[in-house]
Amino acid sequence: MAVETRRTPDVDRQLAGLDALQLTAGTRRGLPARLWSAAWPMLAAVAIAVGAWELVVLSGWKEPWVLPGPRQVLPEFWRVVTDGSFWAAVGLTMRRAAVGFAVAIVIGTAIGAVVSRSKIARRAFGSLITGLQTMPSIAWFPLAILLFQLSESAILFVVVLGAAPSIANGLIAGVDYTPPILLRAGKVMGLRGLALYRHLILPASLPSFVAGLKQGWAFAWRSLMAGELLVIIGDTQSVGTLLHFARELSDTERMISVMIVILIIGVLVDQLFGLADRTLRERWGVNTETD
Amino acid sequence: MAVETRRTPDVDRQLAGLDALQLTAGTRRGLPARLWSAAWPMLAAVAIAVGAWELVVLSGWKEPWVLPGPRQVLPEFWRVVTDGSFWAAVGLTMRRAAVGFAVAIVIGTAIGAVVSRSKIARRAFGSLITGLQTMPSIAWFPLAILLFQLSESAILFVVVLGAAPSIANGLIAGVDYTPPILLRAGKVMGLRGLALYRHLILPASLPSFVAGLKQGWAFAWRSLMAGELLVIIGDTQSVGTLLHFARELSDTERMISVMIVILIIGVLVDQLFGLADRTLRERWGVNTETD
Amino acid sequence: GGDSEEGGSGQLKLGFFPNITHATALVGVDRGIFAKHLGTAPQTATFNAGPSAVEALFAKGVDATFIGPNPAINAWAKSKGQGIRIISGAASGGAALVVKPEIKSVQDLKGKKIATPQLGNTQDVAARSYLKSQGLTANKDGSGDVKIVPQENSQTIETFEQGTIDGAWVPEPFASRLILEAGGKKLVDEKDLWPGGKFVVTHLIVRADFAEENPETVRKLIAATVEVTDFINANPEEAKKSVNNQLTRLSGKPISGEVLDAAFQNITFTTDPVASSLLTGAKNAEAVGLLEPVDLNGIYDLTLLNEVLKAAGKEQVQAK
Amino acid sequence: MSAPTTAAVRLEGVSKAFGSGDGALLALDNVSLQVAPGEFVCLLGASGCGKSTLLNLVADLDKVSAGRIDVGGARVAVMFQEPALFPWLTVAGNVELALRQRGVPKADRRRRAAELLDSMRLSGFGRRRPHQLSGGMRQRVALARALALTVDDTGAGHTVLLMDEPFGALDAMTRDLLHDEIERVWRERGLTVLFVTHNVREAVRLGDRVVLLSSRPGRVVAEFDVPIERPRRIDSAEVATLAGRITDRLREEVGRHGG
Amino acid sequence: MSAPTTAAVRLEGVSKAFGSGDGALLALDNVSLQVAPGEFVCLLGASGCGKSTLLNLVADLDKVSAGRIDVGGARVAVMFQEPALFPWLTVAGNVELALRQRGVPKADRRRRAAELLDSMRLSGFGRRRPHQLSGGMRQRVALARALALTVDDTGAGHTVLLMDEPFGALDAMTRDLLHDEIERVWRERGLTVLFVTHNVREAVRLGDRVVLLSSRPGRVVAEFDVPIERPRRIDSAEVATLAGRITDRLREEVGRHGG
Ligand SMILES: Nc1ncnc2c1ncn2[C@@H]1O[C@H](COP(=O)(O)OP(=O)(O)OP(=O)(O)O)[C@@H](O)[C@H]1O
Ligand SMILES: Nc1ncnc2c1ncn2[C@@H]1O[C@H](COP(=O)(O)OP(=O)(O)OP(=O)(O)O)[C@@H](O)[C@H]1O
Ligand SMILES: [Mg+2]
Ligand SMILES: [Mg+2]
Repeated sequence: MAVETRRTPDVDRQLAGLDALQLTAGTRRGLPARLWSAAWPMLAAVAIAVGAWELVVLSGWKEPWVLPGPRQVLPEFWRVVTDGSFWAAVGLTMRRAAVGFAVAIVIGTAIGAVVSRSKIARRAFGSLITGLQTMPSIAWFPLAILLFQLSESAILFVVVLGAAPSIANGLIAGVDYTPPILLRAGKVMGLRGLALYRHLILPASLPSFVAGLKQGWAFAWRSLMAGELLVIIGDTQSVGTLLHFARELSDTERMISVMIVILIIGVLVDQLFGLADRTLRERWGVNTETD
Repeated sequence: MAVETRRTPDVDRQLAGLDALQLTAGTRRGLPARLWSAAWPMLAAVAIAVGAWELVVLSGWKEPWVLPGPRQVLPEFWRVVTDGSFWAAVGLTMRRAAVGFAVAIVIGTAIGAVVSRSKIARRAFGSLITGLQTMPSIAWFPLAILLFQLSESAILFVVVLGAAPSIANGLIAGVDYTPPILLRAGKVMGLRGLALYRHLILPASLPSFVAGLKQGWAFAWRSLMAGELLVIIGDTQSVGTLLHFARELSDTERMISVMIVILIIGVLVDQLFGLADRTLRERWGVNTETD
Repeated sequence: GGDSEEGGSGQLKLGFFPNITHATALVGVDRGIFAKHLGTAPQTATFNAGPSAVEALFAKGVDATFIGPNPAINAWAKSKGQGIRIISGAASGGAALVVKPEIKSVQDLKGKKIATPQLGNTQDVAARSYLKSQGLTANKDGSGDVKIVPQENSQTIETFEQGTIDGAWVPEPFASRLILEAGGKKLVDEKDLWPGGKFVVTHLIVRADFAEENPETVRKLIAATVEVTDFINANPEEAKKSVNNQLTRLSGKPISGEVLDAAFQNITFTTDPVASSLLTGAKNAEAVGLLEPVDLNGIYDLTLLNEVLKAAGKEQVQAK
Repeated sequence: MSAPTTAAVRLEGVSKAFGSGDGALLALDNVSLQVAPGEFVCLLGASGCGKSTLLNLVADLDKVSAGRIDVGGARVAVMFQEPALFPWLTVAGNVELALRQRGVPKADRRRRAAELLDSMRLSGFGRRRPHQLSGGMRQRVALARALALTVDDTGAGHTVLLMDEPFGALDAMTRDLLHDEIERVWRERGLTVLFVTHNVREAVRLGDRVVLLSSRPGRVVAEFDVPIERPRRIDSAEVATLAGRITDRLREEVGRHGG
Repeated sequence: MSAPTTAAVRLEGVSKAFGSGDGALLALDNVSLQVAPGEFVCLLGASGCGKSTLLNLVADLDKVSAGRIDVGGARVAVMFQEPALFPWLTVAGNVELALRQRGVPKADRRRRAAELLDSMRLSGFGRRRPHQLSGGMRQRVALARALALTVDDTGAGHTVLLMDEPFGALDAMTRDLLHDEIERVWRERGLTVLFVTHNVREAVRLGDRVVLLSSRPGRVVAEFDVPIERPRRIDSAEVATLAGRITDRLREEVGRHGG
């Protein structure tokens, strides 16, 4: 009888053609159309923001050197981004951010894994993680210099200390909210130790872990902006120093330009996280029903 | 027959007495015992950390004025915390943090609510939220001064800009991962608009929201440490200025003392969040089975 | 890493700030004068604030650094006189009280707000003692006839432009920038308050143990500093070019010629550390309660400098 | 009035496909069905034939791929296949929220929720949380909540009640009692009911009509009127006979697709 | 060998209480039960009487409040009342993970998972995700996973299979087929099975013995040996007769507690 049961569901296959028919009014549209529908609200938001800004400036509320308008800033922005040395600065900062973030992921995940699964470790270190997170970067500077002198490692150190706690916290929250029935299923399957992590706890915590990564990235980036001022090795420029010097020189146009670049990088990175997030939700069948 | 059905389960009541018997070896221990079992791992961790630190200092790796040991720092710590003006500083900072955080909760929740439920708003602003989060506080200083001059509001502004994105992101993540079956149940019940938020979306997102609050607190606090340098009125001290000046004066003992205070405040606040979190998990029946 | 001792015999690690008051370092690096004297170009590190420089010095990340008077005093006090030595001067003068044009006299400052770089730093102390000498109170807690708000110099430019503050007692180039960019007016030049118009704004410090172990390197460094100082004073235009050169490489943008000219006008580049101004300043600060009493005896070690100056047939300097 | 115009629920040529391309799956194919106001219709069909999908479409929780669905403005109360209780509310809280949504004044809610839970044989469990209940108890809470949604104190109109295997996790005794309860509520409130079950006897016990769906894709393959007079008993001979006929037909249907 | 020493599962005076103080609830009260190796025992009882609790205790997922449980080192495979599938894995992935845990080499897993899914009438669904399945299909995947956990390629020892209402969401036809499949696996692998169901006929169809639990708190109130020879048919007269007897006893039990 068990053999008999194997015949049925091939009918589905034959239906594929039928489905295609049914789906003429389907969900897939061309790539350009989809890109456009993803982009226009953001473009509209940008346009509105720039418009409002220009209006404020036109109203004469502040002198133009105090609050420059888009018409002053955008040309400067253009000058900034068409400058090769600027891209070298962005490249250096991105490299530092990527390395620091990668190290933070490794360390944060390891700490989160240990703390989340052991009651004693959690009591010992759990709250310290948030405690460390609230510590401003400047508090770490002396230690960073002490440990690593004036090297890239000092900057890295500050970045890692900024980002790792978020990542650990994200993992811990994910572990804490793993549905107990899945943990039971895992236990029954004999999942233990590393396999338990690999096959159950990490995937179950992924949504919260991704959220933690996102926050960790923000922390990493902010710590980096401060850390890049710690020491300038040689005469390299970085986004942090560009921002700092723009402010030092009261060069508001330039400062806003750098801020725009930071914002754009942040948005792009968020899109990456968003992609990971959507893929997850798609796979798990957790699709929000937004209009 | 429906009437008949109403008789049964009173038996349970009678069982309460029996249960009490069954539970002699129960889970409740005295408060001191529970406090102790919560506290000793942390105390042990602190003791180990201090011991390791003292060992490094004793090894003579660095001169004592470069890396002071616990025997130098702890007396200074004691001097610092027994100083009345220090508590005034902590009080001022905590007040700023509390007000800023409260405002950030309101704004972050509002933004999160709007962005999470509207596809267009999400496309327009979703990624901007993370983008803003990566913006270092220093980038906001000129704007803060422009809008609020040298007032407490300027500090508040920086704090809110630091914390609100995390809170919004936490809510958005929570909404995104609300089980669709609950959303369907809500729709069937006719939950709409504000009621939908109050009765379904907010409670369903609470775990992620609390995680967002925790991150937001860390951002708020860090932004505050930087922002407190924005407006220094005479010699009113705050934790931010204490930390800054301790570093300016190369007063490492004092700096470490302030760091310890920051850490303790962070740990205490985390305990509050932890409490909220545990209550939630208890209620939802999501209890991790840590050993 | 404790192997930085190697650097003593090999490459010197030198710190400085990307700042006009550090023109000696900027010009020396730009024109290769340090390299010429030391044999190899020094390994340079650029700091944005005194504390990082001191931390780096203590951590043996740099051997010597140009720095302002306050961080030097702090480093000296914290290491109980064992950490550092001041071995040469670099710049003097160049701080002023700049106010809104409508303020005509010191008495007009009553009820106004003026900024200083930092509670208890040289300019802050100078401002308070000056106001006191003019019969105006300016209390530590921000109250009094004149309200003093300590804030970062770049922020001072912002707040002055916006009219949130009415004046500022700041060093160069901020004093000149307040005048040239924000329409301020110089009310008091700090020069006028000091004997001979000289007061230290930048000097050169070295780690004490480094100096002991590498006297020859330190001597060469001092010799280079003397040469740079001479060069700046002899060829101010070329020096300015060098300064802007270096600043551009670090900050991505040159400083405006106007500001550079004005700042150069107000700063005197000299290897004389003007020890008396440091000691008087510290006493003043102690008097206003902004500095804990500290014994500065021995902070200067000018023997090498004086040897170099003597060899060059120049006037020697005092450590008092 | 002719039947077509008075149908409380009308499906016309409804198809539903999930996904697209290679992985597409046609769950419902050209289903037409009419349920008269106040009628109790039971849906039968093999596992995975599209019964839940059909209910979701009627409840407007999913969009049809083709065809039309009309419930004529009636309110729809649904009991899902899973309990779908709100974990942050107590058992009573879950029911009270449903009552609130149906305009029951706050003062009455507690009492009426307790009544509903009593009728589900859950008295004394009102203050517990869903995760503290057994599977069958959770299902009964979900049923209580669905019944709360059929309350209509404002007299706003007709209610269609959709139930997806409401008694799947219950023992026979409890189920029999709840059959009576459901029947009572249906009568008293004049509900239109669409009821999914795997238990053919249950379908005959409750329904005015039994509708048979074929396996993937779901199509209506047979309808049976249930002429047995109420009150019916699930272990009566009449129910057994009709259930036997329907089972044979069902077996034939499943067999055709390769059982 | 005397029965007490050879029991594959032995419960001695097991009690289980949830919570404490006022809200405490005694779910099981002094339950003693022995299951011989290779025996197929069915558990019957009203909704909420503690059946799932009992299985959880045997599977060592909960701690007893009093008494002792001994499975003598046997491996325990469990099918929960809810599917409890891993949403991040495909259907086949869920089954393959179980096979992996039982030491099936990577090369074989795919094939054997496909076989298991075939036997559950789920061929063609291996690459879908759990959320794309119907309720009954999910239950069958959970069953396939539980059966995968009974695989013992290393010959490591005896396996106890616990199943909590595995066929609750299935239509009669599918269920009948799966009865045969379960019986086959049980025989081939010499499993010891503890099987919870609400369907008395199902219990008689499958079990060597049927154990009746009383309602809150659960106590063993009756045991019935099933002397009917295998292969059995669920619609045979013998099954119906015994099921009738058990149902009467059950009704009596539920009635006593105020049905
Ligand atoms: N979200 C979905 N995505 C893809 N396929 C789906 C989805 N929901 C249901 N299906 C498919 O549609 C078919 C019908 O599913 P449905 O849940 O309606 O079955 P059902 O009749 O309720 O079965 P059961 O009695 O097992 O609950 C199934 O083959 C299922 O795989
Ligand atoms: N985690 C828990 N906390 C508190 N009470 C619980 C918990 N789990 C189960 N119970 C209670 O224990 C009793 C037995 O539950 P159990 O799930 O074992 O019932 P069951 O026999 O499996 O019922 P069903 O047939 O409905 O699945 C119920 O009254 C339930 O409320
Ligand atoms: Mg279904
Ligand atoms: Mg159960």
